Formats: sequence, C-alpha cells, structure tokens
Amino acid sequence: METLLKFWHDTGIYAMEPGQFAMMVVAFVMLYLAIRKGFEPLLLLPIAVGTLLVNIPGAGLGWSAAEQAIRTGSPEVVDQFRALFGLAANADTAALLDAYHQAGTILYKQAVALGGSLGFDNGMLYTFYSMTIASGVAPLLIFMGVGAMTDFGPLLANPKTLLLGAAAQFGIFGTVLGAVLLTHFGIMDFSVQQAAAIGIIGGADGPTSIFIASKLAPELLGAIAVAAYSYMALVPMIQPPIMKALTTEAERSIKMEQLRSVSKLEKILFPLAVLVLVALILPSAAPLLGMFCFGNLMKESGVVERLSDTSQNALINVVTIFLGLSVGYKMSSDAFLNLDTIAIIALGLAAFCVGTAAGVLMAKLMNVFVKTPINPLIGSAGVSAVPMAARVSNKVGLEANSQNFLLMHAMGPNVAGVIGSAVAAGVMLSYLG
Amino acid sequence: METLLKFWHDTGIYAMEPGQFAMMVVAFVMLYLAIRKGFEPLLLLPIAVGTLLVNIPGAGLGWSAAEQAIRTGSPEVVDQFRALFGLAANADTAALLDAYHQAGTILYKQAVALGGSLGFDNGMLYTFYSMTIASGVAPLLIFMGVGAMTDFGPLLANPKTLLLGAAAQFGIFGTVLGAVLLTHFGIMDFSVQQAAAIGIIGGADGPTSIFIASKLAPELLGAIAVAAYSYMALVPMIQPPIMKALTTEAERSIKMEQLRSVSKLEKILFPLAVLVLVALILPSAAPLLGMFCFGNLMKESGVVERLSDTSQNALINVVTIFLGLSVGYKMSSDAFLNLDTIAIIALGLAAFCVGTAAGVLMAKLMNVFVKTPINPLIGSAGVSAVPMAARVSNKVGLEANSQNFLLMHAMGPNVAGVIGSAVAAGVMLSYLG
Amino acid sequence: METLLKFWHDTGIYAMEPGQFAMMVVAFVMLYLAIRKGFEPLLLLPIAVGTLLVNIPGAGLGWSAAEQAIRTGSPEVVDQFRALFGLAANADTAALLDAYHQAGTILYKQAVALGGSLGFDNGMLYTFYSMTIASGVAPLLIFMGVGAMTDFGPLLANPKTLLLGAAAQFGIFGTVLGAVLLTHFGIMDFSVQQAAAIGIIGGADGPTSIFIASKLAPELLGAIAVAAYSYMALVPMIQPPIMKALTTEAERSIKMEQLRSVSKLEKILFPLAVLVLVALILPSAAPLLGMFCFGNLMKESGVVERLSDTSQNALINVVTIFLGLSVGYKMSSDAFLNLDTIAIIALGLAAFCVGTAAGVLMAKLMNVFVKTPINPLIGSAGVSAVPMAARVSNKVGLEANSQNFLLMHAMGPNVAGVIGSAVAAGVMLSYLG
Amino acid sequence: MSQLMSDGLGLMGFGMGTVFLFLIVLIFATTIMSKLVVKFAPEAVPAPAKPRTAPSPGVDPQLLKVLAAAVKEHRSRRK
Amino acid sequence: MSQLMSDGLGLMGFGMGTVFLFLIVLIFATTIMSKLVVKFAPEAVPAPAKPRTAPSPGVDPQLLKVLAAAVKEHRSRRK
Amino acid sequence: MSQLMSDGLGLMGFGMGTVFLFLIVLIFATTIMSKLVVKFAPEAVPAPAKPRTAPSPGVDPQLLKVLAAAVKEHRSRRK
Ligand code: NA
Ligand code: NA
Ligand code: NA
Repeated sequence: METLLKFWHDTGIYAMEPGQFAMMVVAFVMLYLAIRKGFEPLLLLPIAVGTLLVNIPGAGLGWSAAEQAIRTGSPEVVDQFRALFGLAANADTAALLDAYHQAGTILYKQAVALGGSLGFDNGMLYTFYSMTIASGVAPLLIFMGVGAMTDFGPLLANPKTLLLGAAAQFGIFGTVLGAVLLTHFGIMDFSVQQAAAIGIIGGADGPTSIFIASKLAPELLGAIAVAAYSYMALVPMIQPPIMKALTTEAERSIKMEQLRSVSKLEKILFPLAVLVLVALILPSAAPLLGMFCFGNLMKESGVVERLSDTSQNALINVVTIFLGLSVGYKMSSDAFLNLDTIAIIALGLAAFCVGTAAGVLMAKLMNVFVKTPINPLIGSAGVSAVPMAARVSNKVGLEANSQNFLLMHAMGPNVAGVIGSAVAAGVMLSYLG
Repeated sequence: METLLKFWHDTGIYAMEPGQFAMMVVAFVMLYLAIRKGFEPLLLLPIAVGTLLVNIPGAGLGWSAAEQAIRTGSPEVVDQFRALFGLAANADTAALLDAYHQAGTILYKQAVALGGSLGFDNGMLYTFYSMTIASGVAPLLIFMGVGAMTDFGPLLANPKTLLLGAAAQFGIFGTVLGAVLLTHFGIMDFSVQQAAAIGIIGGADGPTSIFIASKLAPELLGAIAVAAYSYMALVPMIQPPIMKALTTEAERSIKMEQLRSVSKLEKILFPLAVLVLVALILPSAAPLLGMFCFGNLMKESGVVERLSDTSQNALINVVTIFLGLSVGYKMSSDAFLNLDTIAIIALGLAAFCVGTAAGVLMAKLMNVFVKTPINPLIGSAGVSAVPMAARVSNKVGLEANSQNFLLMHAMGPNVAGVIGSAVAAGVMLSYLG
Repeated sequence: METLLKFWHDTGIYAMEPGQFAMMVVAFVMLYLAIRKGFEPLLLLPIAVGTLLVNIPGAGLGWSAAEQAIRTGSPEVVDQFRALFGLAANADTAALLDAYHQAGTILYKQAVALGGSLGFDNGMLYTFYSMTIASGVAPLLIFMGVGAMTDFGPLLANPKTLLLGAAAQFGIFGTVLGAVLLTHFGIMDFSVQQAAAIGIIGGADGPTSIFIASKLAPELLGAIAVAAYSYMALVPMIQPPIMKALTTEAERSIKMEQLRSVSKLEKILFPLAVLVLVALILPSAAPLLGMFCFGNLMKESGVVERLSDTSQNALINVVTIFLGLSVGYKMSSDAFLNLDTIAIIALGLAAFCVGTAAGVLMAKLMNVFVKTPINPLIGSAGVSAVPMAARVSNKVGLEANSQNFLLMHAMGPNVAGVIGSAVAAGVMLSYLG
Repeated sequence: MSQLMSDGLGLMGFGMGTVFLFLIVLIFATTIMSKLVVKFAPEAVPAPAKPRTAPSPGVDPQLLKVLAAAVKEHRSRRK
Repeated sequence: MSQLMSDGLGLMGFGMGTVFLFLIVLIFATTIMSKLVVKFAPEAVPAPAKPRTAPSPGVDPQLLKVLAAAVKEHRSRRK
Repeated sequence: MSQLMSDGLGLMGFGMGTVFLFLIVLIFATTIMSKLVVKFAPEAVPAPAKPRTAPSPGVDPQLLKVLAAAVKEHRSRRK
C-alpha cells in the first residue's frame, strides 16, 4: 500500500505543477509552429522537445547533481548542503534551492561538485547544456558550419553593401536602449547585461544570440533563443510592411546592374582579411568570427572539401540536435513564464523592425552619394536571417517590378549582417564581459 | 641488462595472467560469432576488440588514474592512497586495489581525482566508458537513433497489438523473480538491483540493457551486454520451437487482414502521445522514452530530415563504436569469468523464452475476446529485437501457410515491445534507483 | 574618454607583440603552403587558422581559466594565485605567469581548477586542446580511421617487405641520437624525452607524432606537428635524390612479379595477429596499434560497413578539424620562435633522409639473401607517409623502366612503416613514459 | 519471506502492472487520437512547409543534378 | 542620468561606432584586395594541388563510377 | 659518457631491436597464417551473414533504386 502511494506520488499526474503544465502547452505551440508552419524547425523542434522533457515532473532531467541531492537526498546529504550554503539546520528544501539558485559562480560550482562527489548524477539536459552551451562550444561550431555554407561572392562584387549590414545593427543597439529605458521608467528591471543579451535578438542570428545570452544573461537564454528563432521565421511577415512604408514605388523599382564575377582568390582572401581585422580591431570577436572565417576558408580554399562537407553536414547536425535540446534546459516555467519573456518578445520584435528600417534608410542615404543607385529594398537584408531576408528583398522587389531580380544583390548585405552582428557581439563581450 | 630484464617484465608474455588469456579466447569467440555467424556484429565486434584491449597485460587501458597511480606510482604516491583509504603503511598493492574496488561512490571519486591530480591519466577504455556509458549518454543517443528508424505505422493501424508488447515483458520480470529465487535458495547471491539488471536482458533491447545495468549493477554490465546482444542474434533459433509448441497448426494459419493505411498526422502525434503519458504516469522513463520519441518525431515530422538522417547514421555509428569499446572495459577476467556470468547466460535465455511464450499466450487470450482473430505467432514479436523477431513470426507463419505474410502485422507488437521494455526499465529505476 | 582609451588598449593594434605578429606571418606561410602548394592541407590549414587565432592579442583563446584569472582577474583573484604559487604579495603578472608555466602537473592542475572555481573560463583553443590532444583521444581516433582506410593486401602477398618498414625506422632512432648529440656538444639542450619526440617525426605519421609529442614533450608539439606534416608533403622532393644516389640504374629497373591475390580471411586475421603480438610483446603500443587494428578489422570484416564508413568519413573529419585547431594552441610565439624549432626542422629533415636511405639499403641487403630480387626503390616507402611514399617509389621506378609499375609492391613496405613507427612509439612510451 | 523475495515479487507485480497500465492507456489514447485525426484531418495533412529547402528558381534538369550529385559523392568518397 | 542609462547609451555609441568602423575598414580592405587580385592574379588561380585526390592511373570510365557510387551509397543507406 | 648519451643509445638499440623483433615475428606469424588459410580455407570465405541488411522481398529494380538514392542524396545535400 505504501509502495502504491509512493508510486502515485511519483506519477506526473500527482506531481505536476501548473507552471509545468503551461510549459508543456508552450512546447506544443512551438511544435505546431515548427512542423505545421515551418518556423525554423531545425531548432524549434529540438527546443520544444527539450522543453517537454525538462518540465516532466520529478524526472529531474534539468537538475544538476546538486539539485538532485537537495531534492532527493537523505537528511545527511541535505545537511551537507545546508552547511555549504551556511543555512540553519531547519532550512527546508525551498530555502536550499533558493540558496542554490542565488549562489555566485564559485559557490554554485562547489555545490554541483559536492552533489557529484556524493554520488548524484547531473540530469541529461543539464549535462547537454553544460557541454554544449555553457562551454560555448556548440554555437561556435554552428557558426563554423554556417561559415562553410556562406558565399561571400555577392558581397565581394559590391563591397559597399557592407554598410547596409552595419546599419541594420541599429536594431541590436536600439533594442538595448529600449530595454534600458524600460528599466529606467521602472516598467522592467533589466541589467545592462540583460539588455545587451536581449538586443542581440535583433542580430537575427540564432547561434550568436545563444552565445551572447549564455555569457551575459543565461537566466534569459530560453526566451531569447525562442524569440530569436521565431522572429527569423517571421521575417517574411515582419519586413515587407516596413520596407514598403519607407520606400517609394520608384525606389523599389530601381534595377541593379549585374554583379561582376569574383575570382576564387578573392574568396579565399576575404575570410583572412576579416580575421586580420578581428585581430587588429576587436579581439573579443575572435571566437565567433574566427570559427566563421575558418568554416568559410575551408569551403573556399577547395583543398579540404571533406572537412568542409563534414562541418556543413554531420557536425552541424549533431551540434544542432544537442543545442536545441539544451536550450530546453532553460525553459523551466519559472524562467519562462514571467514578464521578462513578454518584454523580450516585444523588444525582439522591435529589434527586427528597427534593424529592417535602418537598413532601408541607410540604402537611401547611400543613394545620395553614389553614382549607380542601390535599390533600398536590399537594405533590409542587412539584418542577416540568411537567406530568408534576401528572399524577402527579392520578393518585394518583384512586386514592384516583375523583371527586377534582387536576390543576388541582397545576398551581399545579408552576409554582411552576419559579420555585423558578430562584431556587435564582440563589442558587448568586450564592454560588459 | 637491467633494462632488458625490465623490458622482459613489461612484455605480455611474461605478465599475462591466465584470466587475461581466457578473456582473449572469449574475445576471439565473440569475433567469430560476429564476423562468421553475423551475431549483431555492430555491437559484438567492438565489444570483442574492447575485450582484447582491456586484457592486454600491463597496458592499463581499463585503469582509472587511481589504478594507474596505485599500480605504477612511486612509494610517495602510493602512500597518499594508503592515507586516503585509511590503510596501514605496509598495505600492499593488492590491498590497495581491493580498497579501491570496494570504495563507495564518494571515496571512489576522490581516489580517481587524487590520481588525476598526481599527474596520472585515465586509460583509454576507462575514459570512453566514463564518457559514454557511466554518463548514460551513449545508450540514450542510440535510442534516439533507433527512434528515428522506427515506423509506428503498423502499430497505429492495430493499436491493440500493444498488449502483446506488454505481455512479452513477463520475460523481464519473470527473470527477475528467477534471479531472486536463485539467491533465496542460496545458489547465487544477487541483490535485487542485480536481479533487475539481469531481467532486463529479456527486454531484447541492447541499449536499454546497458543503460539499466550501468545504473543498477555496473559490475555485471559486461556479461549482461554480451548476453543481451547474443540472444538477440539467436532469436531465430530460440523462438520458433516455443512458438510452435504453444500453437496449433490452425492457429498458425490464421490469416490477418490487410492493415489500414495510417496518416502522417497520426504518426506525428503518436510519439507526442507517448511522451505525454511518460510525463503523466512514469517520469522515471523520461530519458529513454524521451530520446526515443524525439528521434521518432524528427523522422515523422518531415521538417528536420537532415537531423533525422544524422541521428540514424553518423551519430548512431559514432556512438556505437564508442559504446562497444566501452563495454569491453567491463570485460576483465575477474568481472566476467565467474558463476555470475553463467547464471546471467542461463537467466537471459530463460528471459527470452518466457517473453516469447507470454507474447504468444497473450495473443491466444486476446482471441477469446476479439472478433477478428489475431495470429498468435505475432505475439512472440513482442519481445522486441526489432526487426528480427517480426521476421521470425513471418517465417514461422509462412511455414504453416505459404500465403500468410505476417511481417507487417508482427511489426506492431515488435515496436510495442520497445516501448514496453523502456517502461519496464523506468519502473526499475523508480523502484530501485 | 576613459572608455575610448580602454577600447584602444583592447584593440589588437595597440596590444600586438612582435612575436604574435611573426606567428601570424608563419600562419600565412602555412596557409600558402596548404592551399597553393597542397601541403597536407587537411591538417596544415586548421593548424594555420589555430595559429592565427591563438596569437590574436588579448583574445585569450589559448589561455586556461588560470591564465585568464591571472591576466584579467581582480586583485583579490590574483592574490589567491600568489598564495597558491607561494609568491610574495608584490609578485607581478609576469612572475605569476612564470610560476604558472613552470608549475608541475599537480600544481598546474590546481591552478586551472582554481581559475575555474573563481568563474573564469578556459579559452576555446585550450578547451579543444585538452579534449582532443591532452586526452590522447584525437590521434587515436585518427589512427582508427586510417586503419579503416588501409589495405594490407600487398603486405600480406609479400610479408618480407615488413623488413623494409622496420629498417626505415632508423630514421626515428637515428634522429633521436642526433638530438642527443646536439645536446652532448652543447649546441642544443634537449632532454631524452624531447629527443624521442623529435625523432618520431621520422615516422612520417602525423597522428603518431602528435600522440608522442603530447606525452613526452608537449612544449615542442607545435613545431613537431608542423614539421611532420610539412615533410610528409615534401616526400616527393626529399626522397628521389636519395633513392637515386643509393641505387644503380640496373637495380632501379628490377621488375617485380605480380603479387598473389590475398583472401578475405587473411585480411581479417592480419589485424588480429598484430593485436596479439602487441599484447605479447609490446603492451605500451596497445592504444595506437589497438585502434589502428580495430579500424582495419571493421573494414575487412565486412559486417560493420556502416561503422567502418563513419570512422573513415564523418568521425575522422570531425577529429581532424579539432586536432588541427588544437595544434594551433601550441603555436604561441614563445613556444615556436626559438632555436628549438630550427633544430626540429633540421632534425626532422635528417630523419626523413635517414629513414629513406635505411629502407633502400635494407632492400639491397635483402637482395643478397632472397631468390627473387626486390627493387630497392620500394624500400624508401617504408617511412610510411601513405600513400605518397609508395607513389614516389612508383614514379622513380617508371623513370628507370617505363614498364615497371611498383605502386602495389611499394604499398607493402608503406603500410609496414605505419606499424613500424607505431611500434617505435610504443617503445618510447615504455622506455621513457 | 525474505526482504529480497518480497522486493522481487513487488517489483514483478509493480512492473507488469505499470507496463500494462501504460500500454493499455496508450491503446485508448492512440485509438481516440486516430479517430479524431480521421474525423477532423482526413489525410488533409498538407505537405509541411519546408522553408529551407524551397528550390531556388532556374535549376538544371533533374537527371543532370542526379548525376552531378552522384559524381560529387563519389569523389568525396575517394579521398 | 542613471548608471544604467549611461551604460546603455555608451554601449550603443560604442557598439555602432565599432560596427561601422569595422565594416568600413573592411570595405577598404576588400576593395584594395580585389584590385590587387585583379591586377596581379587575374583569374590565374591555378587549380590548387590536390595531393590526396590525384586519380590513380587506369580508372574506369566516368559513368560507371557514377553509378557504382550511387549504388554503394544506396546500399549503405539501406542498412 | 653522459646519462643522456647512454639513454639515447639505449633507446636506439632497444627501439630498433624491438621494431625488428616485432616485425620479424609478424613476418613469421603472417606467413604461417597465410599458409594455414590457403590450406584449410582456400578462399572458401562464405559471404558473411548480414542479418540487418537482408533485402526485404519485392524491391524495385536496381536502376530505379540507384537513381532514387542519388536524387535523395542530392536533395539532402542541398539543404
Ligand atoms: Na545579423
Ligand atoms: Na523489449
Ligand atoms: Na612510419
């Protein structure tokens, strides 16, 4: 009978908290978006499953060895954690968990080590998170694979479109300012690190967002990752109204001349040039841009095709699976179901809008100075979200002039946006890290 | 001269113990079975090589840093271990190793950490074992890959065959009881954890067996893994006599009607339904069934084909290589060459037989209640061993009626058996973990 | 203003040291050799990028958590390291770094752990290096993949060519003696471990060189890896003059008879025979030759094709990427820009020359005793550098006799050389480890 | 009865009970799910959106691509 | 102005400044690089050496290889 | 003679000795093994069982499969 009761208490039906139930609903919404609506399924599907798994009551997939020990350990075990956190002998589980979650880095690491040395294991998702995201390795490897998939040809044919990729980063920093203002007026309570991590959503670059959030505001990582990937999927809906509002029909019809062909040597030298600039100007961007350029160099050099293939396929796929599940670890109800998430969603949308607008306006500004005019529609591609944003530019351009193919021209600012937001990320790490 | 003598003492000819030699013979037998007889070569071949490597005298591929230090360290180093284990200053290597092997989790981890901090390295197979099996990661990733290869269509077309997959788990729990009885009568000396780990062989699921054995009885892992994979390979020999003994010619000739076609949406919803049930009923099965359903969802959703491909190919292959070698780490002579192994082999065979019989009998029982009768031969497929057991059902069916193709009908209980033994594994972890 | 100044101090332009600049030049030279000259690009390209990244001033990609803490930590943090190293309270950063770099294994590990517990992270390349090279895993996995690519058929058809693979290892040990002599005469200051690590360059086997260097002389690993791969690429230039100088036109024209066909069973048994010999004679070669034979057995057994494929493709490619970048970690200016590197380059060249000569001379010696003469040109293939050296034998042979195809005959000593240098590596580990 | 025996029996009853409970609930869940799907989404299942794989305009004829892919695959294998 | 506000503004000015600085320098670097390449190495780009992939003499005709590769690929997928 | 010199010489003698010992023993082992194989299993080598890859009945003709595989491969590459 006692055993039956214990079993009943172990079941999810008995133990499920409302927050966990709500997060499961969130997970199903994400699955719907990923599978039926095609919202960045490569990431959102694993994130959704990770969210489901981490919210299974009592399974403890997201608990570290310390949390396992505090929640399920014998009184003697728990006493050791009371001692570690300097709590009174009558402190209950909630107080212990509170102390554990509030602990600074040093104390936190000691707690996890203590749990491990007492024979408790880290939960599966906690392990994945530590290995892939906390270590910073997974976003970097994805960036390497993205580099190996990127063609800088259109950018090299028209380097001044790099300016469009620069302008679109206003989305990032404008949003940082927005988050800071929300705090200033007492609406929210973000630190500048948190504001920066939220702003990077505007970079429209999933791995960069996860990388920065894991360094500056890991407590917001779940919401930031979900917002970043969702808005990247929504680019075809978010951008066109803004693009049309800021341009005239005539501007949208501007035809751009055929891009010159770019030699193999230029393509090989470009990632090296970026690397050298990183070394000279912004060392803090070295991990992200270093791996990105490495991937691109593997592709363009043409001499390590098997490495390039692997980094574009097997390796990036494996890392994506783990990265997605690991993001789920940050999708617990107390981390996700709060006002912060709503603010992040609102600010993330603002970031995309500001970035899009800044790109378009920069293109219009450039047209004041250059001889051969630029179609301002390609400015919006500067937010990156490769290649979605470039396709949007192409589509809106075709609406204005059915003979106007902007796709290749938009690929220039599109990949420039990747570099731009990696540079922005480097500034944040250097300024706040 | 001294150097020559040292070299001679370092050679395997001088240092080989009879047990190591015997284990090498065992390894060659496994290689013969894997290569010539086609016994689950994907696992048995790496296990055999791991067995060879771990038994190379003096190479220390299976030694932790602690064991390296105790066996090869300077007197000062060894003194530190004497102090750690609270042994007298004249305790010899054998006594130290004894203390090390008997140490509880905490002391054991301290010993390994001490070895590492003194500059000793973990042996290659010890490292592989820690990373893949002790961490629980490898069996879970294999389960994910298996999920991505599994088609639940036949099961969805005839859900009541899930009962057959349930009944066949009698093989697991009957064997647990058998192991307990052997101990009760003083023949063997198994703990209930060990009995459970042995029973799971009857699940006919390699990764599940390794996962459970690593949690409940790592000291038996080698024998359990070898028995599990060997019997899976022997399914075509073990099952037919039992199936024929329990059925009449008429029953074996029962023709089953064509399965209805199953829509894509049902296939997408099924793994989610399993996940929800896990969350509600049996959270302790979350790691195994979570990864399994994740793999299946990746496959059926159709939107992350590249992830699904990778988890079925590159990733599962890499993990299989390491998993197999790592099992070798548990194939030292003192762990394998004993009565336990013989009992495990006998009980494992019993488990397969009982599971097969239970599946067939359940099908006959169901025929008492349902309108359209079930061919009881598909009941035996409930032990899982996908897709071997389903093929056996098909083959025995064809012998009775050469127009009776049972393969697709047997796939239902076959995959149900995978879920069934994962549920059984979850119960064990919840009850004994 | 202060911030701007800080930014300026953070830039690479301000912070770059001459040594870092020089190493960047070295990296570009390597890139040129890899991309334009086709010098082993699979390794040299990642090594070059790793070299670039590790020398980015201030980025700290090659710093451990300890070095990060010492260089960038608050005064309280740094004080803890002063206490750890037993330094005075006024010891400056340079003194601390000195103490850190000079620290023995135990103290070094404590320092890294202290850095980690204080919340500092290991740099990306430091992490990669620890995981892949320091752990010994990466070279072993590459060796497994190489094993899965190796065909021992030609060797089995003519086993006495194993002697040529043995003779060519004189290149290794002759170079060890050379390094020792340089020290004896006060020109250099190598320890015997360093001499051994340098000598192994003559094995013409990249992964073996890296494996041994990481165990015996990690401080020289960068130079040794670069030298090893460069000379392997230079084999077509280094070997022919030596081969021609040591042979007569008549010898070079010797036609070798068609090799007998080798059965599948022989190919399966051969790696097992090597493994048994390793177990009996030289256990210290077990990791390298064990993984090599495992790879070869996977290939030849024919029953685990998917594992064999993965170890030849996805797995070896992933490992190569990380291995290359990780070697970069050892390419800091103070480790590379010194006399040691010059000596290593000179000794490495000598090693290749001696090995080539020894192989050719052994073939001539064998011709004194055997009935059917051997073309001495295949002796040079004994240095391994598969399959480059065998192609060189073929090419030089064709120059002497345009109907004389030596390629298959040279593949025997070629793969024998792989075994030979792995045996040599095992001896070094047993003698010096 | 020894503790071990009662543990073993308990595990058996408990285990088979849970296995049957789980799979029987799953039968009902699956059956209901299938009925709902057949009723409300009768193989409507629209080919799910594949944003990343939309073919870019103006690609070469199929066979050419097939052969090219095979050649490329072949080459990468040979390395 | 609060510390947070000044931090936010500082980050903005600083960040956009660096982004523009970096990308403008990159424009110049790229332009100069391209001009030098066009001038001194006008699509000379010799097919880079591929030491590991040099075809061994006497290989079968192309189509046979293509089909063989596809067959092999196909088989390995089926496992 | 310094310790270093004697270490170096020792390593040389020892190393070359072991290399030759190992490879000479391997020559004998290989030769014997080959003779035994030729005598007792003269290319009998039955195609080893492949339990997992047994073709399921009723598959399509080969060429169709080849092309299908290549197409699929091609598509997965394009993503
Ligand atoms: Na961007
Ligand atoms: Na089962
Ligand atoms: Na060699």
